[in-house]
Amino acid sequence: MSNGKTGKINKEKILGIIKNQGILIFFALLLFSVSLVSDRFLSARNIILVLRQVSITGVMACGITFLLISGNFDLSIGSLLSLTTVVVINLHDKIGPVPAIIITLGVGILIGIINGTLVGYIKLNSMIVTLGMLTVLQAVTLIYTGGTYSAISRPDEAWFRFFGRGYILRIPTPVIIFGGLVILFHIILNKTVYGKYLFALGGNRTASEYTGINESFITFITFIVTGLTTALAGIMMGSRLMAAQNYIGEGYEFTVLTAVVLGGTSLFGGSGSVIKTLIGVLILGFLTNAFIIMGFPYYVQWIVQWGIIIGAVWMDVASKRGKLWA
Amino acid sequence: MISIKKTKEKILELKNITKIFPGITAVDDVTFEVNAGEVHALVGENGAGKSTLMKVMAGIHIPEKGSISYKGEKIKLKNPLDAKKKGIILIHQELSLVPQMTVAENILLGSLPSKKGGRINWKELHNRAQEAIKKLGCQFKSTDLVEDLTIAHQQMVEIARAISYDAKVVIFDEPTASLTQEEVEVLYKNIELLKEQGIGIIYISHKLNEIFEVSDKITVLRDGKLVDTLDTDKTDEPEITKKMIGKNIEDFFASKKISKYGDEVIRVENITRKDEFENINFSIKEGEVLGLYGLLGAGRTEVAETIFGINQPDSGQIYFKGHEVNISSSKKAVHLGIGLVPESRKEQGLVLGMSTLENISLAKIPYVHNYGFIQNKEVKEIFDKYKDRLSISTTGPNQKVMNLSGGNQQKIVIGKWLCLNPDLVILDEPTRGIDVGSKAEIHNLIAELAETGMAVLVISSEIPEILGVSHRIITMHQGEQTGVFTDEEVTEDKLIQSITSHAEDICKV
Amino acid sequence: MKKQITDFIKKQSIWFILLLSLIFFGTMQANFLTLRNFQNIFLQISINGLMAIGMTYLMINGEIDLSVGMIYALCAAVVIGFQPLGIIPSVLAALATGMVIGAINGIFVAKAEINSFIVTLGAMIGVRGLLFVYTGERAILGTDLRFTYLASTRIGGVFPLPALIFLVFLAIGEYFLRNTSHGRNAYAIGGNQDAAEKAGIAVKKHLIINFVLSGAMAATAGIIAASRMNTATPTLGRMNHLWVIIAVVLGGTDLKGGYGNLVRTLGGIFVIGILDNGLNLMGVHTFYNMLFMGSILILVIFIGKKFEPLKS
Amino acid sequence: EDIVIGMTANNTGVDSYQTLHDQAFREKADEMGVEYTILDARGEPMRQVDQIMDLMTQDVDVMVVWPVSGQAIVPVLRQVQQAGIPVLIANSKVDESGFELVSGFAGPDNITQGEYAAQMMAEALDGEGRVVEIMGTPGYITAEERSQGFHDEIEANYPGIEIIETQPADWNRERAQEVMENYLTKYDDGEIDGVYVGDDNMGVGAINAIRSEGRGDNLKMTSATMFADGYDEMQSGDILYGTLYQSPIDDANYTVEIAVKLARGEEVEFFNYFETPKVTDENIAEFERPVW
Ligand SMILES: Nc1ncnc2c1ncn2[C@@H]1O[C@H](COP(=O)(O)OP(=O)(O)OP(=O)(O)O)[C@@H](O)[C@H]1O
Ligand SMILES: Nc1ncnc2c1ncn2[C@@H]1O[C@H](COP(=O)(O)OP(=O)(O)OP(=O)(O)O)[C@@H](O)[C@H]1O
Ligand SMILES: [Mg+2]
Ligand SMILES: [Mg+2]
Repeated sequence: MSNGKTGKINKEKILGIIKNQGILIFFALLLFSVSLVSDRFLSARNIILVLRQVSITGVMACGITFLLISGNFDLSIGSLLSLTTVVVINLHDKIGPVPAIIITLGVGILIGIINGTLVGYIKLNSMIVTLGMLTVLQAVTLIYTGGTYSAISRPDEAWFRFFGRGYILRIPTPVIIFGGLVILFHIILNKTVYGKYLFALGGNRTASEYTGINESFITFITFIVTGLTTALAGIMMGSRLMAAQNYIGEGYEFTVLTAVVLGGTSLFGGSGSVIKTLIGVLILGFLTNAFIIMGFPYYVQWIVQWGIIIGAVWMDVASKRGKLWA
Repeated sequence: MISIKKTKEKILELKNITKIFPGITAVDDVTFEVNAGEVHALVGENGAGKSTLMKVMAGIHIPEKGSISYKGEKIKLKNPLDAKKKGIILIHQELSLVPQMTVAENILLGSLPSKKGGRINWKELHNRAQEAIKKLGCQFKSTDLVEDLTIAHQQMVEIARAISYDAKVVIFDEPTASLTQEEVEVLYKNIELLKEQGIGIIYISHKLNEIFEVSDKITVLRDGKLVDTLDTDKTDEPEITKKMIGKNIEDFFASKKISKYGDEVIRVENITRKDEFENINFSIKEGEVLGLYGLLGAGRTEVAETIFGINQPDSGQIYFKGHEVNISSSKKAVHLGIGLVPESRKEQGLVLGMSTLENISLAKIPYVHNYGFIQNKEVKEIFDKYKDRLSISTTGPNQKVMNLSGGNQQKIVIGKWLCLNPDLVILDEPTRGIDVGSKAEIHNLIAELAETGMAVLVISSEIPEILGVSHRIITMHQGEQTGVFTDEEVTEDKLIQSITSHAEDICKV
Repeated sequence: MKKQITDFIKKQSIWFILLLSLIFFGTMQANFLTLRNFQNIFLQISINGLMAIGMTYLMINGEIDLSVGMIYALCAAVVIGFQPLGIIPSVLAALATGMVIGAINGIFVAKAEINSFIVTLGAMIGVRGLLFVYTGERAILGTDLRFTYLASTRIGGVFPLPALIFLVFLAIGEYFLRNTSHGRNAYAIGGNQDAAEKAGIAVKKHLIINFVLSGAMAATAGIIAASRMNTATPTLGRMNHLWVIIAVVLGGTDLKGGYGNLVRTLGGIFVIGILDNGLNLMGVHTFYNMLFMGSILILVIFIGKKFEPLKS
Repeated sequence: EDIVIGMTANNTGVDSYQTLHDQAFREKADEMGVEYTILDARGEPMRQVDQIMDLMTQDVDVMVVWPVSGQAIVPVLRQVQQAGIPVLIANSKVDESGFELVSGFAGPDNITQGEYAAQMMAEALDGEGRVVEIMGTPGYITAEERSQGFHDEIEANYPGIEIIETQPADWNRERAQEVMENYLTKYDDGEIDGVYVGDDNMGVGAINAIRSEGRGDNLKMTSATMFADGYDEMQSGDILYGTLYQSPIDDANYTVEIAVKLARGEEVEFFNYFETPKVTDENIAEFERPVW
């Protein structure tokens, strides 16, 4: 093989990588530039810290990745996070941790069933249904607690703290849960029939139906998956705080969506990846962390975050398109 | 009033045009011209670059190389508006209408007449639209919503758009793909009308008989390159075909073999869906090809979709392999052993963003999984097998289907069902928009399927096709079954009569 | 015929709901059907209503603007902050602010072809940052009391001026939608962007204009809010985008684009305004109030779906 | 004759304090035999303005407003005044320009609370040290005042103490925990000495972070309002040096009493602060564990 030829192949390969991994490069640049400013930034301790901080968002993002790939949408996850956190904390002392966890997961499934029925079977627009659910679930949470705080009475003795504060082999449990979920979801998405169906559904709903895929059922199931991951996040949140505020999840829907979309999952379905979602989640996490380390006022963070969201997505679409402007 | 120009003035000339897409040179150094009052046909296999060349002409694509001259003067077309201003109108392969808007607004889309102060001049809008509609002899009104029109009528709207505009060149990109014979006649008349007005016309079609009927000149493209430009009356179908695909082609319909029929696979009795079709009866045996012929809108697709479980019949029974079945979903149909190659490849048949392998195996994977996990090895074997069997030309299992030519896309859809080895395959317009070569292959395939003992239902609006592939033909008209013909007794005339005896014209001229 | 009836019901369902709520609150609450209360309602709906005008245009285009609430808040701050320069200059500054942010949104949506959900989600966060930078995290009090007349003036002593501004803008907006190329092109772009482009409509320019319009409407809403409060507060506008979207959707505008009009958006705005006002008058506990509003939204689209004409 | 109180609250349900305030308000009003319409502005200033107008339509006898923004309600209060309805401002103050429009204020003094927290911080650190701050939702008057009181007091009286960082955590325990974690990463042991939090709820989040980093030995915290978790924390640990006892029930009872007086046309003081005493290890035994 001549040198010239390998050179060319390499160049093409590199271009191809840049095209598909725009977001990864963006992430690397971010890490690099902040690490120039602060040597603490890339310390093992800080990395573990950020990983732990993002794990709740990350767990939710896994479910939302599935949902977005299948061409649906969920704005109610923030409220559901509030509800499940409140439920698990509230029930912990009353009926014990295990039943509390089971019921909490049950709540996640139930809300998934409701959303899934409305969107999958009754075919209502998922954005509007879940916009309605956002308000409804927040109201349910408030009605359930009467608007007061819930807390676990002896936080230091409860083993329940394990999910949010514990360690496995010196790695925080939430990080393990999040990591495990990323691997699990990545495998499901890429190796199973269900995963393939998600792509098919998001790619072309009609064609999926004409292929004998039970479109309603897959949508239904996927909302349940989202409900479950959100409930799991609620359990982690409860365990991390050992207490619950009624509005604890407020705004999470947008954080999660931002992360998933930063990772390059299409808002219209048909494409996406759990690994890239992981990167999107990490970008947001490291960004917040970097801001505080660099001592920016919080509102400057918001302005920069604006730039980052647009910049990252722009980089992604522009690299696919081959030019900056369409 | 209309001066018929005898000396043909050159309106538009494309010189040495090259258009490159990432990874493919879609048009390669092509020179092409259009003369006033002349129909210039453009032919070539799927993916030969016909549409791309036309999009260059209409200002949608900007060529990498080459020049365009308009009435002898070099011009640059930077966007569709530039081309429109020059009177170059492209009627797309895929209809480009806004379904929610009225016929009039669609006709004058992008240049709605307005009074001073920006207010739309509705009167003028409707007058101009109505005038165009009237010229075409269509029955719909300028105030109708496009979404309420049939496909044929929608296409008329596109033609009306070209007429209403001061067109100099009108490009028809596969205008007849979803038109019936009669509508095609109407179209021809309209083309004649345009010709008389001294408009230059470019006509793209895969149906060579049409090409020979309407065109004055034929240009053949292959793999983006110009093969030849010939005068229509100095050539014939075999020659053009040969130039298109680079080799001789046997008569496509010769492959029909009467095989031995086996047991009955499906029998439908009096199935009815309100407002769609009524009392449909037929049965198909193993090894038999049943043709279903009718006009667009006859309800054939609805019958097919009902058998496939997309919709449920209001009344009537379906027996599958001797048992009465209730096919409540497409999933159930697939379980029973029914496959449907739908009429709209892109919307209903394929997930365009997915790879060839993924598309071909999409229906199969629920049958070969291992605890939900896809068996990659088996799937790859399936892919290889059907790629060979259907001679699908693709760069590999990972190629996105959106990058395949229409014929190969259609084969992927067929392959999706074949790998399930179904008892009944329904093909709805299996060769729509597909070039002659691929068409012949698909016809051969249909015969092969029957030979292996499958029952096949073919829906087609093309008489030669339906005659060529079917062992038996039933006809439908406005939701009613109007005839059953065996292979021996059927003739073209009988078919036409059966579907037109009570048909009113769609668009009278 | 049946299709026409169901079509009619679906298209006009918002008015039935409006009527129902009027009857309900009218019988439940003595103070509901009073002139005073309707003055309140008209005043209250005008802010979300103005934003809904821009949002309707964008949703007809098939786009969305999540940043309206924050643009509204920032413009309210700007109009107060610039008050020392005089009322007219401050109003112009606020309008300019809204239009510039709208233009930024529009440019990224139209020219960079980034999905509007993401572009305006980013703006929603970023503009909030600008708001905090501008206000220095504190509320700024207006100095010129004349500015409050804008909101407190009643035309003919009866009709609140902000509501009049809203209704006039709505009427103009509807007129444009129905009768100008720009308006008709909005439907064309939302219905089939590809076709619109091929027909030579300047889609990019059109989209940018509508985002600017949305920004300008949000700015107008902000000016009115500022006039009602005579204050720039950094906590303004956090939920408005959701209510505006809900109102527009209730009015039957399709999120996918191509359908909708401002008259029905007015219906949606009224329903939201009347429910909120009625529930307030009844003193319904805030938790149940939220539950009610969320359920109504789901119920209404459920009913809309039920009456959806069958696909031909 | 029947008295009707119209109330528009700041954001019921967002924390236990506000919720209990709401409950206590209703109970007290029931107990005193007066009627009430209680609305909730959910933290939106414009919504509160609307609600004040709705309450005017109801012809209530007295209006109680817990301002979302002390400035934004001033113009509408002018209308209320013209309508002749007395207004009592509850819990957070109205802007000074609105003083002439209202009949009084009842509630805690958030600025003083910030000052108290500063004084306790100075005690805890012996007047010497670097302090980081975690505040409530920015833009809200309570958060702003508690922060402002703290800053002013430190600047005026404790030159040895330096406030090096301020970040908001929106009254949210999870966010407070995150912010604290990031502070701890940024500043090594010994680089910060004190943490000031807007309330105990955020404080407990921050303490979670401090504990899990094992940095409890060299950090002292003061807070501006006590919650149940803070009470437990103060008894069991020694990071939380001092907080303030502020009872929503006292707050609400007091407010209702004054509102009823106003409705009856009785004279009331303009400022009706109720006490929010300092709580430290030394005097915690004197207080009951809060139910909020
Ligand atoms: N926008 C595009 N981007 C990339 N490749 C394209 C694009 N448009 C067309 N192509 C490719 O260019 C080639 C020519 O396509 P074109 O649509 O012109 O073929 P055609 O002759 O019209 O075929 P058909 O008969 O199927 O319509 C094909 O290989 C096609 O995949
Ligand atoms: N893709 C489409 N979009 C809109 N209308 C359609 C479409 N396909 C068919 N129609 C219209 O729907 C009605 C029923 O058509 P149907 O599909 O049953 O006809 P068909 O006999 O199957 O014709 P064909 O298969 O040739 O399209 C007709 O009025 C037809 O014009
Ligand atoms: Mg083509
Ligand atoms: Mg059909």
